[in-house]
Amino acid sequence: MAWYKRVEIPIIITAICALIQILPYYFTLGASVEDFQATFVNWQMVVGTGATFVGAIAILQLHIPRIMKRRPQWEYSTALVAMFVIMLIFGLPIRELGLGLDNSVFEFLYGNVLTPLSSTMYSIIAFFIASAAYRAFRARSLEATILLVAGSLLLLKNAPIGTAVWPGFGTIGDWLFNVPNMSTQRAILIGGALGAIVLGVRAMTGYERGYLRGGGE
Amino acid sequence: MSDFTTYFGAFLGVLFTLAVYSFLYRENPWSRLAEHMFIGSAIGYGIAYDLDWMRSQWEGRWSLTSTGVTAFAFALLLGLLWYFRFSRKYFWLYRIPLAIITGTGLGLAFRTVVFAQLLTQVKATAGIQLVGVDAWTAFNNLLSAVMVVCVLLYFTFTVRQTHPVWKPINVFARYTMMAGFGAAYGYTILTRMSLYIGRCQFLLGVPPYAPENKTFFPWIALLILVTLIGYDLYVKSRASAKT
Amino acid sequence: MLQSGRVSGLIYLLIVAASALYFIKRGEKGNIPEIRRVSGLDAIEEAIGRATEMGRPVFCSHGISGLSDATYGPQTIAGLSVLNYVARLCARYATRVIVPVRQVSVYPIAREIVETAYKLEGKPEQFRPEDIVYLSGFQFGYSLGYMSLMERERAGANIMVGAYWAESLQLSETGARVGALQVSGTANTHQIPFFVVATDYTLIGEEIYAAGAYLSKDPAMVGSIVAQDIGKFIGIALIVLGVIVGLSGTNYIVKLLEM
Amino acid sequence: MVAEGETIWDKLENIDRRILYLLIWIVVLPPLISPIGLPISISPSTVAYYEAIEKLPPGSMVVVSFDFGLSALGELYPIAVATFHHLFSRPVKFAIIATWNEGPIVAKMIIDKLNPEQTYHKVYGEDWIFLGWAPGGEQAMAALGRDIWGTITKDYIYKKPVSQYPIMQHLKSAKDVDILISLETGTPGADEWVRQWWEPYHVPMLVACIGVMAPTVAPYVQAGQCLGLLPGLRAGAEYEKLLGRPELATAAADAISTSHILVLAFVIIGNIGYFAKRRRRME
Repeated sequence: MAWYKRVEIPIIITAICALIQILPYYFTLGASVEDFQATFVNWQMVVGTGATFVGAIAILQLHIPRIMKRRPQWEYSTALVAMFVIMLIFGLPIRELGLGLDNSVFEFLYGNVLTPLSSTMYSIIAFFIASAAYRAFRARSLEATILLVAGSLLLLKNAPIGTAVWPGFGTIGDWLFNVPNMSTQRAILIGGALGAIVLGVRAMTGYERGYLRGGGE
Repeated sequence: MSDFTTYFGAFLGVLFTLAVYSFLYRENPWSRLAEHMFIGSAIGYGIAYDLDWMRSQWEGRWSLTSTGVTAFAFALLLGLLWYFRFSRKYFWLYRIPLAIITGTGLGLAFRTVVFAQLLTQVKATAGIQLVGVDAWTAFNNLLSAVMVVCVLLYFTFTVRQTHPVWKPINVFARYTMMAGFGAAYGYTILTRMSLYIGRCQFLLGVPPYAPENKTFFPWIALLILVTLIGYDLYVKSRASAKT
Repeated sequence: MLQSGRVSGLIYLLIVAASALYFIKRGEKGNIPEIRRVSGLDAIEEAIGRATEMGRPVFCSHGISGLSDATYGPQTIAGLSVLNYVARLCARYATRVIVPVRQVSVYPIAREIVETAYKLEGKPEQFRPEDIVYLSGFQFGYSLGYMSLMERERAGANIMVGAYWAESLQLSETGARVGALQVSGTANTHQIPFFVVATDYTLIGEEIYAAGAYLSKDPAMVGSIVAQDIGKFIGIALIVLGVIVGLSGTNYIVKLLEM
Repeated sequence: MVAEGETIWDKLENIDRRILYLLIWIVVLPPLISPIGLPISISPSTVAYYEAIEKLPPGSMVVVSFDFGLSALGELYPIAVATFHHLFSRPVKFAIIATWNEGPIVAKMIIDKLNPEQTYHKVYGEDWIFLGWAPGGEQAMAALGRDIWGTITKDYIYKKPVSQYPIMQHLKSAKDVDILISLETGTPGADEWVRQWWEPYHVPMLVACIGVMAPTVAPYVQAGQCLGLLPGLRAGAEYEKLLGRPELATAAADAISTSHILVLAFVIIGNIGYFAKRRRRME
């Protein structure tokens, strides 16, 4: 394999970029280094934003052939592509032509199509949770029972009717939140921080290549 | 805004909200249409925002100095390398911008995570007040320190836990976590119900949502229900015609 | 030279980083440190055993995330290590294993894992490629497909280890309804409660990484677990010392950490 | 499913899911149409959040970050409206930013609704400014912490260079910020702010989040990194009550009650069915 294709090169770049951020944080290296570090963060945001069409291309690769070959459900794909193109064109940042984020068509579409769709899409889980509460939330062991009881007490804390009937639900709920929950989350946070440190070390030394995987040769 | 756009907007909003909910009856053409419209508009929206930010970066920062122009051009060039992701032959080029982004992200998280999420947390537990506070507070402080330590011990994997002292520690840790996860459970239900309630407020036109929504709600609900049941009958009749 | 107030953090960081590198290097030389077998693995074995007795297939999934994300990628990798273990056991007992997949990028890996497992058990002819099922890239499309598959095939066991979101509930609800013995595991904290109450055994948070490392014996994975343990023990020691010293009124440990 | 010997317990365990779904509609819609108005008690964490804003000295600089998208509108919109009402009624200055690209939509909805020029006599560019969105999540937070002018070069509303606005003369980096308010649903959110603003600059935080995230913020509150936490819609209703301005969250309060009681009932009925069957099987 040609040297420039080797996976070591991106690993070295990863390590250098990481060190640019890490070293000035621990050592006083002077204002010019800190300025460079800050500018670098901004600069790489431009590099990152360059990827803006990647997601769109991946989706279009799936849907355009579906429309061209009239495969099942091609009608829906047409709606998807049409919506995408309209949104994109009216949202292009060319204010000289009246386009952009404050264009009225763009505003109308995000206000009346994207907003209701996006906020409804995730609210549907309320139904799944309720039906699972009925069908699957069983006190099948002592541990599950503790969880269910604690969870039910929290439900009564969060429901105004619970605290209106007995203010104690509020106190118990706060205790559960501030003592067992806080302790559990803190231990998980500490574990997560250690995990992040070790992952960082692995990536900088090339032991972690998961993020570079996929496709290609 | 003219009357027409207000009405048409309300109509679309209610239609798409109910189209998503029709999934609860079963997967159907309405919900499929809603899903596709969502994806299409979300991607278009995201790109528009990215490009807008790029333009203002260029105008407000990089175009002002000659070094800036070079740096920006170089960043754009690197940004183009992302698209080699779709090439089998030049795939390796895509790893360069990826490495820059990942490296910077890792570095930024790495430098502070040890303080924000490790030392500050250890410090807050190690520095609990046991003297000079009332008995209940002192008890809770001590209890939470014990809980943190036990849960941390539970998540260690290199010590062979043969000594009998491990058993109560692990049991206590698991019970602590279950009580703690009870909070997570309760709050998750709160969120899911809140999101749904928010949509109902939208459908009912509770201010500040458009009052027109309320007018459309029953009619569109009826329309979707009728078409769903109609579609079901149609599918059934076609299936029976085949056999 | 050193920024003030950041010395203690740097020392902590260096200890953890150095021990990670040391144990990974040591592992590469074949000296893999020993880690504890988490009890969830026994539950997996039991679930497969029961499915075999009942003559029903085993479902095994690895979450809905890909491999590259910093926080979810490792969960998928842990899930794939578990899949490897499950596939070996299923091949040994001649039980069907069905793997629902959501990510195109993970599909070939999952397939290769199962195929290799059958080969290693000396039964390559029993491998059924059609049982590694790519369902849908969309979250709910995936869970819908998974649910109907479980109902149609009457799943005897359902093992889910990886990064799951809202579908965790739908899947475990359906699994419970068809009477599958379910073992779950995720590090997505907000989904753990739903797994705990709806499935029979749950691997909590970091346990999935430990299970993955235990099963794969991969030096990088095992070394990481050891280094994180060292970091935890330092934290525990500081907490215990701090609480004891704190009784005196002035807390030197806290002051030390502010250096 | 109708088999011989089917008992009431079997029936209890096998209610069709669509009936359950219908029940959810039935218990949520009526209290929204005609609220009962059950009293809402106020919890200490809500008071802490309220007090933190209430006690800001005049002229303090606040940054409000929209770390959520449209998906969380139902829970965070009422909270965000109340927070902005509170900020506009106090003699403080603030800037709006977003780390989620749908954040500006929500921010704009709120600004349009509150109409700060007319209602609160606040001048854009002097008392407050809408900076808009920066890409890259945690990277954006780090960049903003160090250099706000260079990261968001133009404001969201008039697209003019931020350096031209009077308010921005006092807001160049995180060092100028007295308090950060994060309205968040996940990643990026509180974890990342703690890493990029609290740790290097010690900017105190207030977090208003969807309920799901609340448990994960608890350690930051206890450690003093976060001064106040509004966990979800119920806390939003409490906050509205403290502000004396009942709005969407208050209107939702009764529906929260009915839906929570329904879930509780589902858990109980399901478990009754389960245990009754298990007992019969044992006999």
